[in-house]
Amino acid sequence: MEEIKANLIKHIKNSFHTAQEVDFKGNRLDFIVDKQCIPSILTYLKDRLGYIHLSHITCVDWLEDGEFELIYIVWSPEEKIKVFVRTRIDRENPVMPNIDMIWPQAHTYEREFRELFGIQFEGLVAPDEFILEDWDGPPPMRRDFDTAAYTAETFFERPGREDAQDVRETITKRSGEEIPDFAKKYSR
Amino acid sequence: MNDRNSQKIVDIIQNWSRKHSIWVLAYGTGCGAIEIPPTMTSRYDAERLGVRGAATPRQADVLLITGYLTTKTLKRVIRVYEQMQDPKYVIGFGSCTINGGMYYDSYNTIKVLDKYLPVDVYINGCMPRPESVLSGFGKLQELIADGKANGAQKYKDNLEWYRENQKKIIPNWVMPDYNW
Amino acid sequence: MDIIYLIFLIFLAGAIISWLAGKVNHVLQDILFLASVIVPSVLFYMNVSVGQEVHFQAAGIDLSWGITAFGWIFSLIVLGLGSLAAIYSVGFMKGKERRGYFYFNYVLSIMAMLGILFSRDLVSFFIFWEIMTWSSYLMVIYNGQHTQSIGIKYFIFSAIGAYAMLTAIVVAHSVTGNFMIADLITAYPVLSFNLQLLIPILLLVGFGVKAALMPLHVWAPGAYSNSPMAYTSVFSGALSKMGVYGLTIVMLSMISHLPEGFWFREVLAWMGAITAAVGTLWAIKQDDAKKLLAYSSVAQLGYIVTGIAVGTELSILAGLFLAVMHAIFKSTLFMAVGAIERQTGTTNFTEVTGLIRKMPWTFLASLMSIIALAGIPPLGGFVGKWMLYESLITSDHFIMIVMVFFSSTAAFLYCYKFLFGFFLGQEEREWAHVKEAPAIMVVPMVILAGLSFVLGTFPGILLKPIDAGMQALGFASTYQHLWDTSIILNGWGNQVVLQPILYAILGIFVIFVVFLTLKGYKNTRYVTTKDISSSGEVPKEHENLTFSVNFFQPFMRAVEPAMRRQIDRYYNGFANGLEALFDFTRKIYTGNGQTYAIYVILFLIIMLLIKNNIFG
Amino acid sequence: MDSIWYKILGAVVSFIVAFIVGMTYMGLSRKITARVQNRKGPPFYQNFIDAMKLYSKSTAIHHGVMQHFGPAFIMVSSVMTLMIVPVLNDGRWFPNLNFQGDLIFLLYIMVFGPLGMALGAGQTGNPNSAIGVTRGLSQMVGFEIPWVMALVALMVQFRTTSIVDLMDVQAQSGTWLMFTSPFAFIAAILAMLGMFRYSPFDIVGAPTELASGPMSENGGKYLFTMMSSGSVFAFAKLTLYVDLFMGGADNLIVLVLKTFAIYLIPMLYGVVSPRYRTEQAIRYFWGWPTFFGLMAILYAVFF
Repeated sequence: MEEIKANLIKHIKNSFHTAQEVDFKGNRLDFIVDKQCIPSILTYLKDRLGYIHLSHITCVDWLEDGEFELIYIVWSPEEKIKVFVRTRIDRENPVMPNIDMIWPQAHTYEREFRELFGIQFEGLVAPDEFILEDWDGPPPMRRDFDTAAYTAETFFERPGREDAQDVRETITKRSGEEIPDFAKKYSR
Repeated sequence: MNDRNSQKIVDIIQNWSRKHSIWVLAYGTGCGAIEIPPTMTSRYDAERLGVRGAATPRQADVLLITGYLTTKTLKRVIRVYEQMQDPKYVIGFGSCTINGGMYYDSYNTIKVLDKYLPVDVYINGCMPRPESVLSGFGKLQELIADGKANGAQKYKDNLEWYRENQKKIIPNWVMPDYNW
Repeated sequence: MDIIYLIFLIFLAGAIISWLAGKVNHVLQDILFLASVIVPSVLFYMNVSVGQEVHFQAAGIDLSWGITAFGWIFSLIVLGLGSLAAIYSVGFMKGKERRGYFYFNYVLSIMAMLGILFSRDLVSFFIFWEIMTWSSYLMVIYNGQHTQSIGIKYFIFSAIGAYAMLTAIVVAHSVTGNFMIADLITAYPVLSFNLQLLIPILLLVGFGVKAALMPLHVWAPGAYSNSPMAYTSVFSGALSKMGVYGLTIVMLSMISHLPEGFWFREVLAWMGAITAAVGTLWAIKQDDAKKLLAYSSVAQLGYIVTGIAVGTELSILAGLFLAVMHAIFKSTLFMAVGAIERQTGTTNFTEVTGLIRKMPWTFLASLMSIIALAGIPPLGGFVGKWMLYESLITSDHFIMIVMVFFSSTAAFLYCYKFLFGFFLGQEEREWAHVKEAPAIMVVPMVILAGLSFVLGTFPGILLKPIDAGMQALGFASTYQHLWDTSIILNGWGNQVVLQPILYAILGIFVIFVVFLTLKGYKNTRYVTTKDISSSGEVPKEHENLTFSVNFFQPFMRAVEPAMRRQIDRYYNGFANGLEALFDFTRKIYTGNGQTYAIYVILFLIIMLLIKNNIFG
Repeated sequence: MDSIWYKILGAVVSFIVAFIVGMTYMGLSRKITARVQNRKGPPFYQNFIDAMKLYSKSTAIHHGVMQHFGPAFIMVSSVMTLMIVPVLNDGRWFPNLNFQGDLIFLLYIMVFGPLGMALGAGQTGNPNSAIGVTRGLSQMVGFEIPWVMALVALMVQFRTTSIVDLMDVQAQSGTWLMFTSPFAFIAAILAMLGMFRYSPFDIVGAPTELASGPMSENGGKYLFTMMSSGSVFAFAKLTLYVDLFMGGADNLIVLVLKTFAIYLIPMLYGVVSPRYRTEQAIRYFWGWPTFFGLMAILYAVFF
């Protein structure tokens, strides 16, 4: 396992000088790269190193850093290693290279990110609407999207729910019971 | 026998037949749909009460909304409801339809069903067990027999109010005319 | 001058004048065309009586024209249908090219068909037969270049039939010494057995081609579907019946003299039954209405042939009744397809849908004809089908009746496909502009549809002339023995009384329609076909929800093994073989005179050798 | 007794009897199905309640004239079948149209209904309806073959095409036709499985797959008419079977018992069967049932 990982790191490093590896226990190995490298490194992984399976693409909103992090998870059935290719992009102007020519299934993920995070993919050919129908608010999966406020504004609320945001507190308030200490840390 | 009395008798007979013959269009939106098969099959056997599945809204009497409704689904549910023929009833099933349940702060799930559709009976629980589903049907039968299950009439009378609420959720309104 | 000459003269002159008149005025041309079909028809029915004959000589051959009672039945088809289809043609051809060509061939075909019925001698019979073939061939290639191969196919089969018939005529002349049909029939029973077999077979090949009998049917779908629809209604309705006409005469006046229980009838009846089944299966598969109706015509002619070949009184009655009924409903359907083609520009089920509200009269006519075609009471097709089944049962053809019944049940599938494909289903925006066809096209259709309704309850109207015709061919009268004005009976004395049945059907129908209409009458309103229960989804205007591709896929899967063999392929294989043979022949005929000289010398030497061997 | 009013009275009484018996049978079939599945099941009169409810339900929409006429067409078919089939032996019931039609007429009037249903379903424009119709018609071609073979065998054996004559034959000989021509009986019963459209031949109106197929746009009065027509038709068909194979019946009680015995066959077969695809159903009918039909014809010809 370690041999394979070291070999992999060597290969990647040779081709992509800017890539930084982060090793994890087990069969996971991360590379942090620039966003321009993404298509080439994924193609390299797929065509040369046998990482033929795109397991997943995920997006993390680093609101405090003003960045999105996109993580591409690929898998090699021979080497049994999961490679996480990570990149960070600007949150204000999120534009990413499109990779659906490498793995067609990436198309679905990209449409989803475009709709839920507002990330634009260069050259992605797809209809505007994907999951949300008639959506005119900000992308809802961004952390600065205030779900509670949006919900309160858009949907009706049944009376009696306002004080029930924290069930334990409500119960204590109503029946006069104390919350046990061990349970307090789970409370909001 | 004057006209009003005969009308009353006809009403009683009709309500009795409606009570004992409930054809359900189960709109399996959420996890609640999994409670329908046990309710219908051998263990609980809803058919002995006259409750039976219907295939299309044209034949159905009851629209059973089993769980949360996203804004996208709401549009379809409204259309299905409007395609049903009078008399028709709505059963809200599970706490999601009552107050949003665990999806109370989701950005695309409605929380109070009776603002959009006239609900005759709510069945509480997350999820309600088949027993409570049956008791919900029992309650609906009582209401029908008493002539109090008049959700459809309410909807017809307050159509503008319902429409306003619905259009707030569905900005792009392309539904055909209301038909029953 | 005899009125018979006058009729044919009007036809001929009308054909030429209505062709030429197109250069002067189109309206004049239409009127002349109509006159040249309708005036002789009127003259015929007013002045020509059954049995009237004229004799004359041409090129030293005695010729004789006159109508028999049997031919008179078919004159109903030819002239009645011909006139109605002519009225329809005027509407159909409006604004189309080459109207003169169409009119000329149309009138010529009608004349030729009437001539066939009039011919009492084989020479004029053959001449009129050829005129009919030629004029219909010219109609098949009306649509231009791409129909050439279809036209050639039709022509080759017609030519095969014509040569067979010509051979038969020559043989007959060598036997009787003249060309009279009556003489041939009287001479037939005393002929040698080989000749007794040869003459009918040769004639049947000729008639079988026109009647689209099973191995000879391959020309029919292409030819029917490529002629202009106004003509196809005559082509399938009347022209194919000429084959039936000849067939019936051959069957009744020649084959019936063969020894009892001879295989000839059985084979022909089975060929008819197989034609019906195969034609039906192929019709179900078609996506084009013209093709569907063409195969359906093949199938229906199969029933007719079966009925005539079985040869009992009831079966011949059934065959002839079905022949007239087929002329009525099939021509109505072809006219309806023509109307749809004219209004929408296509006849493909996968393209056109939901015309019922746009073309209600066409739909009504189609519905009536389809019900008649399917043989459902109370319309006319039922009477024919009933008599056919009863005749098959009473004459002990048990397996054949199952076969015939199978094809008649399977016919429901294509019947429904026709109605659903064009008229029912989703109303697409693409066809929103379609209007009903002009009255001049609709009226003939509705008249014909009404006719099939009347004949369904009072078949006696039609059975009377058929009975007279059968008496002319040597049968006893079947009146009150097999039929009455509105009663049909079988040989065992079982009956269907049509009049109370019609009243019962109409009564029940009206009661329930009234019930359905009155219940909640005020609150009921019409909604478009987009407003359907489609799982809550709202179909968009441009979304096509029609189900018309692979319409009967499950059925086709079930009958797939039977469909795998296509007789066309055998013919193609045969044609390829012929081509190879001709290639070889061309190598022999080099075109060089010296080689020919060698061939001639070789031939002479061989002949001499053979002669010496035989006589030496 | 020959007056028009007497005829109308006969038609109405027959219709009411057929309606009641047919509806009860359908209710009983639901009850029995439920008992087989270890359920309590609805009461046997459940179908009457359903029919009453459907009748009282409003029908505010229609898709055009053919949808409106469709149920009436089906009614024509089932009521005409009822009119032609003699209900009791020896003219103890209204003759209706017994002597005016025969078996072949019956065969054709019986397919009138499916065609009417098909036209009605076609106009609604619902693709599910059209798919259901194509399946139904295809299946019909399947089961008509053994059915026709069985009837042809009977007609050939006794040299008559009239139902009344066939009943007389049984009355005279004292034996039921199901014993004198057993193969025809088997073929006819196997064809009946398809005719009643219970499982395994119920793909036509599969509720979840096709949204009840041809009926999918019909509710209220249309569904009520179809339902009553179905029960009348069921009664007429069962009576026909009893007339042809079980010697008819002398009074209504015997008739009800005999018809119910016949009715149990497709119903119980349906309860324990899964569902065939259309082409499987067609091949099924063209397999053993057709073989038995062929045997029946051979039997009728040679014995």
